[in-house]
Amino acid sequence: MEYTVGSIAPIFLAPVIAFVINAFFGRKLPRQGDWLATLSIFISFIFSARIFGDFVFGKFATDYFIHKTFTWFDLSYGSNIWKVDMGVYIDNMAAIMLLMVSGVAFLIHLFSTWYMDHDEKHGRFFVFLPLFTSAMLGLVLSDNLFSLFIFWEVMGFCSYSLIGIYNKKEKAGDASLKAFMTTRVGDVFLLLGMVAIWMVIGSVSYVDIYAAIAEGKFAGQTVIGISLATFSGLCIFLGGMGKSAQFPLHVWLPDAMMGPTPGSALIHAATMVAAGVYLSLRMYPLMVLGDLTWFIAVTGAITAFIAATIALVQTDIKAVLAFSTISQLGYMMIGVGVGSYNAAFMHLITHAIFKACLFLSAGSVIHSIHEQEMPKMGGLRKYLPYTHFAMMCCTLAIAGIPFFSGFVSKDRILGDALYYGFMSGQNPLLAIVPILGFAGAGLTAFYMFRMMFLTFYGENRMSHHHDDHHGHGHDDHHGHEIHHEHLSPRQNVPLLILSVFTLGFWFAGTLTGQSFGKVFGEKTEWFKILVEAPKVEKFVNQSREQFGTTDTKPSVELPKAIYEHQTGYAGPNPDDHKIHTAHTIGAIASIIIAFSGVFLAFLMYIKKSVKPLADIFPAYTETLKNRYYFDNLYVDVIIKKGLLTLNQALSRFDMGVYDRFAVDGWATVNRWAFKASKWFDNVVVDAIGVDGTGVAVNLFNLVLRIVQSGKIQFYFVILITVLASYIWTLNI
Amino acid sequence: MFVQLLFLLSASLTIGCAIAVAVTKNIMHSCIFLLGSLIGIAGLYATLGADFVAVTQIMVYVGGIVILMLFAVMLTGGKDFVSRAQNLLGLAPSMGNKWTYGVGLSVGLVFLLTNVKLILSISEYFPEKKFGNEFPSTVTQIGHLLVKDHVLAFELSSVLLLGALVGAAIIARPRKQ
Amino acid sequence: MNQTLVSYLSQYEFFDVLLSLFGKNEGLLAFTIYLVFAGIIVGLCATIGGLGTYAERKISADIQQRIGPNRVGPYGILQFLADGVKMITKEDIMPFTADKFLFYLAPMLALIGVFSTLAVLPWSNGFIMADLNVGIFYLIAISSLVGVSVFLGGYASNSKWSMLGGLRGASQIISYEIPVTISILSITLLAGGMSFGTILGQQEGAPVHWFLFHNPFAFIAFFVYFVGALAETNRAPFDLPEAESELVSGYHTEYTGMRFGFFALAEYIEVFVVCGVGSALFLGGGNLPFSTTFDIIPLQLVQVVIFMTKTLLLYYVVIWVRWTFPRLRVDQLMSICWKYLTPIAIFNLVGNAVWVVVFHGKSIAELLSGGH
Amino acid sequence: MSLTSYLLISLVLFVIGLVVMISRKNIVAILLGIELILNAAALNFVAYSRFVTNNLDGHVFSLFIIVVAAAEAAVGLAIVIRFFQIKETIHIDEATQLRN
Repeated sequence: MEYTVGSIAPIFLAPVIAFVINAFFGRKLPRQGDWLATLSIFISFIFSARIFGDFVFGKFATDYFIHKTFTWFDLSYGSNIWKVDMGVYIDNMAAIMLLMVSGVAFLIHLFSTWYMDHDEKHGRFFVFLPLFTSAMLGLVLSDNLFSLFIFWEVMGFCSYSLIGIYNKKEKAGDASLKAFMTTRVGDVFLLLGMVAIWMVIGSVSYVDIYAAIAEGKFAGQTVIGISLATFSGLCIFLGGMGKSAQFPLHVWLPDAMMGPTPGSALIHAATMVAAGVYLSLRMYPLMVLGDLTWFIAVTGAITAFIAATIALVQTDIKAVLAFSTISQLGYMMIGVGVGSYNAAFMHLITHAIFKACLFLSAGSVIHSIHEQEMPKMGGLRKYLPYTHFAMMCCTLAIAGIPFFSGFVSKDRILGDALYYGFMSGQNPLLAIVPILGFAGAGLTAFYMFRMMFLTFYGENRMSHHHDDHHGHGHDDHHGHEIHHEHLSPRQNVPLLILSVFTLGFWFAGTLTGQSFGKVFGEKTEWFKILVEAPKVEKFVNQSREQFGTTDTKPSVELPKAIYEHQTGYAGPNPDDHKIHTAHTIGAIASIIIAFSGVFLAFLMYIKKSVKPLADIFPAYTETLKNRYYFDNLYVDVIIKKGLLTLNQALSRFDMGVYDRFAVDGWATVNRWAFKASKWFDNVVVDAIGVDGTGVAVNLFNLVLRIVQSGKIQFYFVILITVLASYIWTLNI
Repeated sequence: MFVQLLFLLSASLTIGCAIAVAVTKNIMHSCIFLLGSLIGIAGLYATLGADFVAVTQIMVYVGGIVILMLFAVMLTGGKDFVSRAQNLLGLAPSMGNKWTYGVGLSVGLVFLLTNVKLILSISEYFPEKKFGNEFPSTVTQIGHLLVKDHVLAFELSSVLLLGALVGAAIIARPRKQ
Repeated sequence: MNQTLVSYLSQYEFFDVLLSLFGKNEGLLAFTIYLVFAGIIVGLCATIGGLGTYAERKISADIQQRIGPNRVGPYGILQFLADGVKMITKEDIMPFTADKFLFYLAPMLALIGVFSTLAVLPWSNGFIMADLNVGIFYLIAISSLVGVSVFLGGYASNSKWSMLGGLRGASQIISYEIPVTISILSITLLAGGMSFGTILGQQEGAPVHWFLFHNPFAFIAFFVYFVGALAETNRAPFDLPEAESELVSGYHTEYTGMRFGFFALAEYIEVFVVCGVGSALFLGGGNLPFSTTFDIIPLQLVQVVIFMTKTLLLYYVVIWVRWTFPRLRVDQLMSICWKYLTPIAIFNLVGNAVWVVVFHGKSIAELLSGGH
Repeated sequence: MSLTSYLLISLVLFVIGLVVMISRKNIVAILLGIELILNAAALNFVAYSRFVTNNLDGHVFSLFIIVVAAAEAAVGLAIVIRFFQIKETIHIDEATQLRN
């Protein structure tokens, strides 16, 4: 195809250029350069849309991919290959991801120009936002783990900067450090996994890893007693866990809301957390080879459930959304774990869109009333109609109400999980995965609607409260200051655009996630057709294409992947019937669970006929409010008890053993040595050596004083005389 | 014929002015005689077909070094600047006296004799060959040699010149006491 | 290889006639030809130098709305002859404490330095005494004798005004040699040679082929050259060494009679030479504005006329500048040289080098016409 | 007009330079002597290049000698001027600061 550097590079480079310009000249630009950042993301969006259009609308077949490399540096010597290639790898998944990231990021930028207006950190915010986006786009474009890791770390840095952007607030600084440090735990493991892979196959390119898996290069290799595939897969998944805030490394994500809300939207929706899931999907063949899928599924299930329970009692609107993000990421991991590759990726996309919309809506609410505690809101429906509409669409989507995107994707994951847990003949203990998944789905519907009801329905509680514990300190601007919301291209049009895409049929073509209720033809099921787990066999003996060369692969239709409508799995499956049953049960169950969750929320917060949770389970609520004491666990137990004790033990060892025996003993030895050397110095060196030399020099001095007269011309004479005598005596 | 004439003129100019440099008591005049001697050497270069070297000689010495010398003489005109005695062996504090001239001449004579011997023996090792009279266009060839064979020396000399420039400026700049 | 006047003339038939006249003695003939032409050129230049003083007076009078010399000859044109006679007949005074040797030597050196440059001045394609390989380089080198002569003149007079003028003059001349030389070096770079034959050969034909219009850097180089040359010849507004109002007359305060005349003559001829070099390097010299396939003596004379026209136009500009701009201060003079002209000249040199590499030495006109 | 004649000229020049260097007590005069010696050496190079090797390496060498002489003169004269600022004389035998 006609893809050259010029048509791919701007996706990544345009935001980078915007970052550089804003970083150095941002203050001199009008509006501190926010328009530049937004424009750059729009350029990325245009180029991404072109690639997306080519990949989706029939130009390429399902298993088509673009892979172009260039040598970054080459330290090979002799037969030792030590060379790092960088490159671009775009397949269907990356094409969809690019469009999602750039589109969502563009809308977030657009919204931010309104949200951050007149903020003191306006300029700085628009320095890091495009860098963040470019790092994510680069991560999606990269063809190997090495460059992925680079962008991964750039994103870590950007999230650190964005979370701690209000650097005058101590909590913001703490939260940014926490996010940075927690994700660093995962990053160390990711690096370890990369090194393990490099050791075996000498490359970290996706294509090489797939080919190595297909050729069986991993077989029989072990690292510290564990099979290499398991080790490297586990390490890489741990990296993904850190970035995607999986249990138990989820503690940073709720605190990440200390930053401005659009920044949170970018972190929670499109970029940072998606990277972990994206990495897990990319390395899916390795996970399968390493037999890690059950671990991933269980991790995801625990995360999904625990985060959902915590979200039940949060009162901060952004905290609810943060925990819902963790919970939804758990669902994605379940999808990866139970082999529902397509659905997991679909959930990544749908979640990115509705979660971005939710966060932006929350930002709109917070910015309008300068308040983010839900008990002090209520009845905002009248003031913020557009925000309400957008947020309602997204809530319906995340709660899993039919016809909305969340239902489409989550239901497919849950259906596959049901099959995985009960019917596929796995370890019966793995039934915990669908159980926790369904429970979490119900809780999701409940807490999301709780949030909606507390925020937008009921009476306006703002003027009754004079609680000044919240952070913004705008107590004197209460309800009467809220202006009715108007349709504005920067405030709510982004929300409305995003809410359009919360409808399910954009992604599935059917109204439900499964094959029931088809409304459009097979063409609209593009997502299911295009995305599939990488088939490692096709990567064997792939030739590399140098960057800058035009595409040599034929653009004719390659044979399409077999898509079986009933299962969602590629390829024929002997358990079709069971899977079909599981999906039917799953769909019905999730609909019932979702509606009952919504109904319960309605009873509790609108009708008030059921007492709130805190009255029913006071102790448990306290636990939930403290987020299962995870933060306390990390700080009090691991750091204070564990690390401090270790430190004290080490210091005792240092003082007692090293100091007493080694240092003091060495001093005694030195004292003796000093006495010996003093005698030697006085007698031998000083008397004989130094004084003797002096006497000898004095003797020579008598001669040299005559020669070394300090008169240059005398030296000339000597020089010439000696030269002449040489010539005479050597007789040349 | 021209070349012989030029050789004779240049050689006599060179040697004559050099002797004048040695015997003149006035340092200013010495500088001017040095100028004459250097121009004579440029003429000798011209007789050897080295037109570029000859012109460079004039350029550097006449346009640069001799004027620099004259400036230095002007700037260092202290109490013993002008010699009062103009005859060779008279009293001249800084320009040498009969003792120094005696030593200098004797050493010079020794060296002269030594080198005459040397030249005689060298001419056996390097017998004079008969070549064409002129190099065609030395400018182009010297340019090629400078950037090909002798490029390292060329670059080093540029560094040397820069260092000398900066060093001279720093050494000679007026300082507050 | 070096082309000389003799080797040029030897292609004509009358050369053989002359040769037989001299009894087949080529050396003698060549010597005679050189002698004759040297006499012609020196006489011509002396006349030009003399006329220069007249022109200067007339033009300055014009600028200052006076009449100027108008008594001797028609329009006072013979004024310079009268001045010359006056100078020769004046008493030759030497200060008692002057350094006699250097006092005599200085005007001679000035004249030697200036007249030596005439050997390579290209009056036309053929009428050039010796088209040396190192032509322009030789011209720069030998004209630096003038700096020495100014210095010596100042020193030898044993007068404070002369001394200051000499010091100023010498430092000014060696300072301004740098931008001038670098500007000329850029043209050498474009022409690919130092001989005037090479440089003029590249500028044949229409004025768009002049090096002035070769590229923007060469265009700037011309002005750097011209300003630097003004300073090098101690012309206003750079006439610090002989500033009448402060130093009486600078380094030639103590000179009278013909010795003063030598200095004045040297200065005027040097201005002429500098203008000639400017016209040869940048303005195409004596090249006809069209290309010819044949070469005859009258055509050479036409070339001489063209060359003289260009040179005298520049000469006029020099005089014009003198009577238009006020004199600079000493520190301004040095800062103009070292802080402005030299960096600009170096920038031009680099720019020219880059131009030669990038466009393979083609001029703008060649690039526009897409060709060769 | 042979190699020997050039060598003799350069030898005489060298010896005169030597005499100047030894007999003069003025530092500038000594520098004059050094210039003469350097020129004698450069002349030798060009003469050998003309009469023995017939290539232009000798020319290049003498060019480098001229360059080095220029640098030497600049630095040397700067030192002389500095010396004069300190000692108020340029008598060579006054340069005795290192002797004590």
